[in-house]
Amino acid sequence: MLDFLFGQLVATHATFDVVTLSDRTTQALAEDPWLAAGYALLGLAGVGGFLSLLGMALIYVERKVAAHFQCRLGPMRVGWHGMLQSVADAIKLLLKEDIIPDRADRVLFLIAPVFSIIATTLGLILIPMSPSLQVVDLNIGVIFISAVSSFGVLGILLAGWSSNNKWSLLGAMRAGAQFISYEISVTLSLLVVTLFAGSLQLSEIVQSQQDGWWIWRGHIVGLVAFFVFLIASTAELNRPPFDLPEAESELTGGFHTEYSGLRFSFFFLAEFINMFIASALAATLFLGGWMPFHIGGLHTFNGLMDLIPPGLWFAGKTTFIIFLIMWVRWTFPRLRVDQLMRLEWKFLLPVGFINLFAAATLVITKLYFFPW
Amino acid sequence: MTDEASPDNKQPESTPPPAPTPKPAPASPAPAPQAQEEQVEKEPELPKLVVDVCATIGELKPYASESDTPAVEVAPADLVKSLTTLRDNPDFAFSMLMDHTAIDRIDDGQFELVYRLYSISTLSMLLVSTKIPRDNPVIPTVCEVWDIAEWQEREVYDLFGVLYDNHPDLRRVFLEDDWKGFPLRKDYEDDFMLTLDVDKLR
Amino acid sequence: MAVKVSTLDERIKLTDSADSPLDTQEYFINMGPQHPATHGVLRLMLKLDGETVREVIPVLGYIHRGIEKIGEHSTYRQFVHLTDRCDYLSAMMNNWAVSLMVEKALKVELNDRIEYIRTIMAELERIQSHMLWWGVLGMDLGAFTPFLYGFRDRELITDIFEETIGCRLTMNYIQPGGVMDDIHPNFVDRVKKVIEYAKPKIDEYEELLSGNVIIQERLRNVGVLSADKATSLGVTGPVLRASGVPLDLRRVAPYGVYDKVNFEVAVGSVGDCWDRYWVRIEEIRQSMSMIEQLIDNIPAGKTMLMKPAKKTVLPEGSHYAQLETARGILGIYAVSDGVSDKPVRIHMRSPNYNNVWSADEMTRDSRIGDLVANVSSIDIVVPDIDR
Amino acid sequence: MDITLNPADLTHTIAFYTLALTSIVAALIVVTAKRIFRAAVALAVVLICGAGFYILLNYDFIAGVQLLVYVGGIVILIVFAVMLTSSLESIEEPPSLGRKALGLFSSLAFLATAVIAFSETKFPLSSISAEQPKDVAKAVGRKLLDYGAGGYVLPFEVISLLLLASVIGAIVVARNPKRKNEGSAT
Repeated sequence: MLDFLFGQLVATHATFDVVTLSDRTTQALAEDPWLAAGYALLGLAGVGGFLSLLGMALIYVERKVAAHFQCRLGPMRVGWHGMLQSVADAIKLLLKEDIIPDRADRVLFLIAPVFSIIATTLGLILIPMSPSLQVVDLNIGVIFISAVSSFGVLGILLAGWSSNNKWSLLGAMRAGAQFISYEISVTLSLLVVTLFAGSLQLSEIVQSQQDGWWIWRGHIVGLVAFFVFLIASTAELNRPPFDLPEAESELTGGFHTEYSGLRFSFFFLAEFINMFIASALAATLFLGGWMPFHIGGLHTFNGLMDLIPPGLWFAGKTTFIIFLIMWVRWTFPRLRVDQLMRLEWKFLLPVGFINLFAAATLVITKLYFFPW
Repeated sequence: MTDEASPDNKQPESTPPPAPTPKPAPASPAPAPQAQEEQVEKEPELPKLVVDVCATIGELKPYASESDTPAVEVAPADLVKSLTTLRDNPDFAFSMLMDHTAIDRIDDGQFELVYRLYSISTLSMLLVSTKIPRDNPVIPTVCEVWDIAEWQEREVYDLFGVLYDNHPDLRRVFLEDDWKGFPLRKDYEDDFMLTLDVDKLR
Repeated sequence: MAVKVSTLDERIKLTDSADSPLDTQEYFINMGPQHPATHGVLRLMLKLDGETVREVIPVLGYIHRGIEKIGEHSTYRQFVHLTDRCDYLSAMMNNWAVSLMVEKALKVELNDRIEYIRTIMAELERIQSHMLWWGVLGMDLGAFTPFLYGFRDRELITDIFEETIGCRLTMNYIQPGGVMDDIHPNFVDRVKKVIEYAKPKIDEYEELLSGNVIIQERLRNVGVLSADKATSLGVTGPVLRASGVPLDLRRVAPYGVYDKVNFEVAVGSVGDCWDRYWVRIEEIRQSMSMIEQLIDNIPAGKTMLMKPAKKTVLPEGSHYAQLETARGILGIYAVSDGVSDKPVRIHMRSPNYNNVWSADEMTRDSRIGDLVANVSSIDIVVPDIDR
Repeated sequence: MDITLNPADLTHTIAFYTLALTSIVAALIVVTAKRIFRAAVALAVVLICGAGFYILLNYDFIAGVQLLVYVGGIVILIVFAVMLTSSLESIEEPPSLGRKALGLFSSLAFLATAVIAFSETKFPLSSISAEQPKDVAKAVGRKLLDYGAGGYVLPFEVISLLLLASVIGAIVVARNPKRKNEGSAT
């Protein structure tokens, strides 16, 4: 933990020693298989615990943010300012009766939430939260994240189909169409950063921003890519104003209409962790991840910025984007289903392609905001 | 922003607020010019609208019973024709069917069907009444004349059992499809009904 | 006889294939009776082709209580209480309609104090009803925040009602011959304070929803109801006025003291959801200005002119009175035999029953999302539909 | 104990057999499942296991692409098509005897071919490459855009044409006037 917070202080900002948990496992593997198993278990337990804690924290934050947008207090009873409300809710969900509709496809109905939660977990392990806190650092991180996020939608499709309920099916169809459409825009804006950084590895993308975050080193292109990514990933998260798959005033809950108890909480948890992943990814790709605020060449200034631990940088940026997404949710109404498709295919997609082209030009001409 | 009735509005405004103008009918349901309405209330002679309507359309007769709205009667066979004329004739222009309902005149063995027409251009209201036998309650539908008639007639069918000829979708609207009987008939009885007669107890 | 009585099962027969350029099939889906978008226990059968709504079939009666039948067995004063339970958001206006009918039949002349109080109460109620509608519209379109804003401001008005009347929702305050009780001494001050507070809140409402691009997209040119169609469909109230027909009984057939106040009738032009939205927002403003004109000038006088214990027998014949509630024209039609203190037949021409059928006309060949917007913009209160 | 087990080899072996077993079971479900939707889900599992094999061989990039294209794209499209064409209750009819015989024959033929091919081929013994091929992505990209010898730009373009053709085909199949037999919409 100390390493996580102050590792940055020891290192100069040019040389970051990235040692991930999986690297440690590999090293340990050569020495002692039991140690390796220990590391692997540690990683699993850490991710599992982090997953549920993060989910509960995000749910609490969401409720508080919503409450304050709506001039009310939100949960106040359980614990100080309702801090333990999520725990109480989790216990309630665990104890609730798990209902399976009589005419549902039992097998698929039962495994659908598992698909969702696995996709989420796989996405989470790739996020570099600080130089020393990243479970796995794949060299194809960006591709891998967009690949596993498709498991999540497979879970939603399964849930909607196996519930044997027309509302659920409608919700699942909407989710599928929405995901496939918006995935293109997400990938296009991911490619922009990949072009800038010249790597698919998330830790290298972070390293590439030590002279300035891509959101302004890539000036217009970076900004456009950032906003396209934010809009499209909000749509992938099925959050308002793009929450059509579960639009409760239209579809009474959409794909998870028939779910209750633990299985419902899986979807719920997956949704919130996905929000974290999307925010963390946006922070990593465009706002430098754990990289402090640096301006290329100004060493004194950069040194001062390095005093703030990288974990805090990462947490701050991610929290900011999470707040943005919540802000949008509690302010905007929902789009209609054809407007949603129009937004993607007639607006975001052309913008994404043009932006990718512009990014390629930028990389060739090196017209970055900080050319030095 | 239209303000079409403002000339009417100016006149009462000029009266000083502390002295309340005596209003015999504070909300006259027939929003024809107020002076005419007061005559309707007080004098037994027929309202001008009824006279006009009866003169124009031969099938209509002045309403026999008491009514606070200008009212006419028509035979069931002439209903659709005369209502269509009332709607299309620019002098009357009854473009709205404000209400349609039935009254169970059990002593006469009849259902009285009441069509309350409203004209947006002349702001007048006309009650058209027709009577059909209780044992064979069939009447042509006026769905073609006003769209809302379809559902107002369904309500009357549901509660009174009046059958509408040529109705596109005649089915119960409040009660279930297999409900027995028609609740608003005076002789309706079912197992759940309280048959306690309060008047008798007195 | 060509009379054919059908059933719901016959009504929802399916055709083989849908009328669409793709090889698709239609299906029926049940929206309600328990559904977040139907505001109560309204059930809509939707004939869908994918996401496109081909037909909306409202199936009513889930809270049909036979109020008209009960009315035949109760006195007019008792019937007033039943009207509260119909359109509970315009409860006092419903009371007023019955009172108007009785007073007109008995030729009771009311003093100005009663008329002033009734008008102020009715307008306050109209404001709270529209505030609630505004919040619910936001929620139906997926924005949850307006719902709480609308409720927050509505509470203040119901607090005023509670102080004078003792009730917040079903008030039966307006009685034949006057009002139940005199207004509370704080009434005038509190109403002024609330109006003062709520005026900028309406601007806040507009900032939150009206200017939003998504709201504009969701409401503009959605659910268009032409003026002719609207009149033929017998819709009234804001729905009719949004279609460009300036029929407002407060203006064309003034009751209460509506002839003594200045107000404008908000009228739309296109007849889409946006016009219905705008008309209601404008009506809140107009109602506030009406209350401001009236609240300082409530004259002195008695508040009840008919002895409540006295038997009320209406003269023989049919009696009708109508007024403008928050949702449209409410008419009370009573037939008396001149002997009994109970009507032979009493009938409510309820605005919601006549308005709800326009949902089909509005929604044909648009999306499920549009249906939700349309139903919300009609502003239905289900107990008034079923009665 | 004198058995010296390379721990890296051990984990690889365990992982390999787990993956192999899972993919065999899932593949069996694909062909035997009575409900077509379950078959589609089992197919997704088979493809995921395929990605696992690539990871074992240290070809992370190929694994990612396998997940992205097959699981994220193809399986979702198949699932979509199934949702559009059949309902939950519909259960596949058992195939006729002729089809069964045909299936048996073709699978036996494939088995024979595979066995012959495996026994004829001499595989290099170093099954696990020691070094992490860092720039697989770069190499694959260059190969795909290379038009010289060993370049794949032509097949790449042909595949895109194929996809275009299938998109057009899907629209044609879905059009109203031609009510073809069910199941062709995929």
